[in-house]
Amino acid sequence: MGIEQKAGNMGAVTLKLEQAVNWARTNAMWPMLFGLACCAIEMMSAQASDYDLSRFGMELMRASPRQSDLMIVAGRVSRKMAPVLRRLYDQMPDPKWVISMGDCASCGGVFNNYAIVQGVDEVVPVDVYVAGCPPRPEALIHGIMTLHEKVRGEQIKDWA
Amino acid sequence: MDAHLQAATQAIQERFAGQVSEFRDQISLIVAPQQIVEVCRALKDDFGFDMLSGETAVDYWPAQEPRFHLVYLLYSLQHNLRLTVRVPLNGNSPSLPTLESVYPSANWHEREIWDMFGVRFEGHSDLRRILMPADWEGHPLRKDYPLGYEEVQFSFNYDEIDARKPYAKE
Amino acid sequence: MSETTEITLNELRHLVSERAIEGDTVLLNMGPQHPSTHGVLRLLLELDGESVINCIPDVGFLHTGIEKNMEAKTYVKAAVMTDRLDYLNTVGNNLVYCLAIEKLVDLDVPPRAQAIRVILTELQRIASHLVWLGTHALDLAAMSVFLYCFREREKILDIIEMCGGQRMMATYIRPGGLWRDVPVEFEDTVRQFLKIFPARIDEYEALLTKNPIFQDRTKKIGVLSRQDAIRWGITGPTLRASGVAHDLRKAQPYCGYEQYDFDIPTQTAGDTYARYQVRMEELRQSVRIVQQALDKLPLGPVNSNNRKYVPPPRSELGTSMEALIHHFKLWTEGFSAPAAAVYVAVESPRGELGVYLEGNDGPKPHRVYWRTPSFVNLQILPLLSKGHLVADLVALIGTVDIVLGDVDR
Amino acid sequence: MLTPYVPIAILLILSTALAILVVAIGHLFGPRRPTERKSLPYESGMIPIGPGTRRMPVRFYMVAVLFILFDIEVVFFLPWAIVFRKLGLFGLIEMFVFVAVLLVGYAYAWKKGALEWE
Repeated sequence: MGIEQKAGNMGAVTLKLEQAVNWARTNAMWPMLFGLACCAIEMMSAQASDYDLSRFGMELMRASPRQSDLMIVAGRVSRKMAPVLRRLYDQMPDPKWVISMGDCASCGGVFNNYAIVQGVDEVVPVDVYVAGCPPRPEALIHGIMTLHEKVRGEQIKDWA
Repeated sequence: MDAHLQAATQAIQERFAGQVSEFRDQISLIVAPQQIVEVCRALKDDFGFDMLSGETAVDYWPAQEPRFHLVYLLYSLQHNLRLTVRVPLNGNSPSLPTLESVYPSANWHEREIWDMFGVRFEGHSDLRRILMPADWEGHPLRKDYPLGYEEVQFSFNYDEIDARKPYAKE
Repeated sequence: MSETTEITLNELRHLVSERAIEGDTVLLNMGPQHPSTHGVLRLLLELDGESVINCIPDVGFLHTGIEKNMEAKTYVKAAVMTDRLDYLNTVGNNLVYCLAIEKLVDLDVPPRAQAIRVILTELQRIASHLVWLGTHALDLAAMSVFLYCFREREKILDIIEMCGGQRMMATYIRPGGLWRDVPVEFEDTVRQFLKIFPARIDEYEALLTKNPIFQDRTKKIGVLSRQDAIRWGITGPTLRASGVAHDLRKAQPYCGYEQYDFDIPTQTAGDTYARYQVRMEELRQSVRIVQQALDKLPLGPVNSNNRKYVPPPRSELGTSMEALIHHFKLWTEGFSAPAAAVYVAVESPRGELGVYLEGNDGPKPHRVYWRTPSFVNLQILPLLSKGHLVADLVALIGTVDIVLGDVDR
Repeated sequence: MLTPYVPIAILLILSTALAILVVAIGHLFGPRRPTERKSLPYESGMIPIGPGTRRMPVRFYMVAVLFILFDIEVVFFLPWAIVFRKLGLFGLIEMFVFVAVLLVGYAYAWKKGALEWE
């Protein structure tokens, strides 16, 4: 019987450490500047003035993986790009998440041939798949909202 | 057919015994592989075809006789004329002299044709793969190269494909 | 997942100068994931301190095998692939592919469809130049221009979405005409856009043209002489900025471009600033073309009624038997094209975009070769970057205006 | 007699303590999973070619020295600006002489081309 059940939700007083850490992580999740193909243009539209990703704490698209928490794979991943993608994912500091934006990243999309990795989940573990070719900026923001819900649900035992 | 183009094709026919064919008012010259550098140099210097728009190959796979056709798309800026020069090549790994000395932009075109079709270019300054990874086997755009089609996961065959799919561990 | 072997030093011996082998100069990867390479372009740079000795572009990180995929699809199904090639000029790709099919099978296109094609291609050119201007200025640290450009780009995307149903990949142009007629409110939305856009161009010019920092970063950087441009087969604004007034819309007009009068902006300096001026002037010319095309928009059908190649309208399916047969044949097996080859080229925002289409009497194209301008224009980057600083290289990639989907196909 | 300096000392101690505290928490409680691939130097996604440490051209050193020189010059402005009222005209002329001397050095460096990269 946590204190929260007894005393009811008293905001900051009954705040669990998990909630505090997850709140900090979701409200300042910096994506890595990693545009591959057409979805990158829609990601830029999402970042620009009309759809404005900065409202969700994603003001900066960090260029280097060392300073980013979220990797948005925006575009089709070719066989030549797969090892580079894996290396970039490994070089990201630890609480990291992956959004596979667009059909080509999620399942190869319209390109079912020798050159494209059929789904980025063969290269990196993916948290959220965003459908669309290219997905509208609102669809990408919806994907980010879904990821935030997922991160808010994480517990301390996941981080052990 | 434009007068200037008429003169150009006439001259090439006499000097290099090429044939001329026309389809929908587009002229194409068929020339032997070893003469391609002289033909293009003549076309460039004497007849003003100073721009190599593009260069590609076509694979007629079951037919071995001319298995490949090298297609050079020439364009003349002053006369605003287009001319296609085709070169038939036999066998599975043909080779012909490079065109880099005449048109420098042929460098990457030829690297791409080597990468995609396996047509070797003698005298090319830097014949490496340009589009595929460096250690890739096979030449993808050949007709006998499989498309690399992966079976699509529907509900009925989801499980056995899912077992085979190489998911990335953490 | 194979760990591809990285290119070791001795494999590049013939490309890199001797000083790199002894270790005097640094070999640095301005690699696939870099803020200023506009996509996944990798430049292997040989640097002596800040100045670039040698720049070796390495492309192929976005190779999608589109040409191979198109050989496995029928002519109409392959049109879906064309949007993904140069994803900033999707309507232009559809146009050149459909022009090639129409030339191969000798298909006529009604005047109304041609006029709408011109309007949408010019709007797409404006949108592509806006992305170029936004990212080019962003690379030179002018963040606000990026936000303004994308504000206008959203308006054009709304127009394309209104016609084709999709913001970018609408596949709206089909062989023989268009997918369907434009909606009723198309005209005044485009007029609304044309009314506000010239003032916006002046806004960008006010921000950049006389800006001393922008001028320092672009004047006399990456000078391309007229002979080099022709020798390397460069086309588009990069060629026109070096003094050659060559534009396929004037040289070999297609889609009725000869009815509209517009002029080809050229500069002679051939440096980054000249290319900037040419592209800004092209924005104004495109507005002029769209204005004229909209005023003279003819009425009439949007698809040619040659039933061998163009599916009949749904209304006829209920009544006429032939329409049903044509409909069934076209949507199952597709039409077949003669065993011949055709090369058609149009003026894309980056240069001459051509399709070499070869049929084999079957419903699937035998070979579709895409002559893409970015692939050819990228070859002069080593030439332009000789002796410049690394910071200038950032401006050079912006000014050559490449799109990696175009380069790698 | 040192009493006026006590608040400054407290401020110094508190700020350094807070800084050390924040870094320590990050260092102690942060999850650390160093893998061999994560420690690879980041070079836009590729494996670097050649040794990391190379001979640096001397021009970088030249730019650094010039920066430090003129940065310290600005530091001398700060104490002067505080007692500026009391010094009156004499202080103003004194500072102009100081800046003029350094401007001569700046002009010399510019003339010799130390600021050019080539």
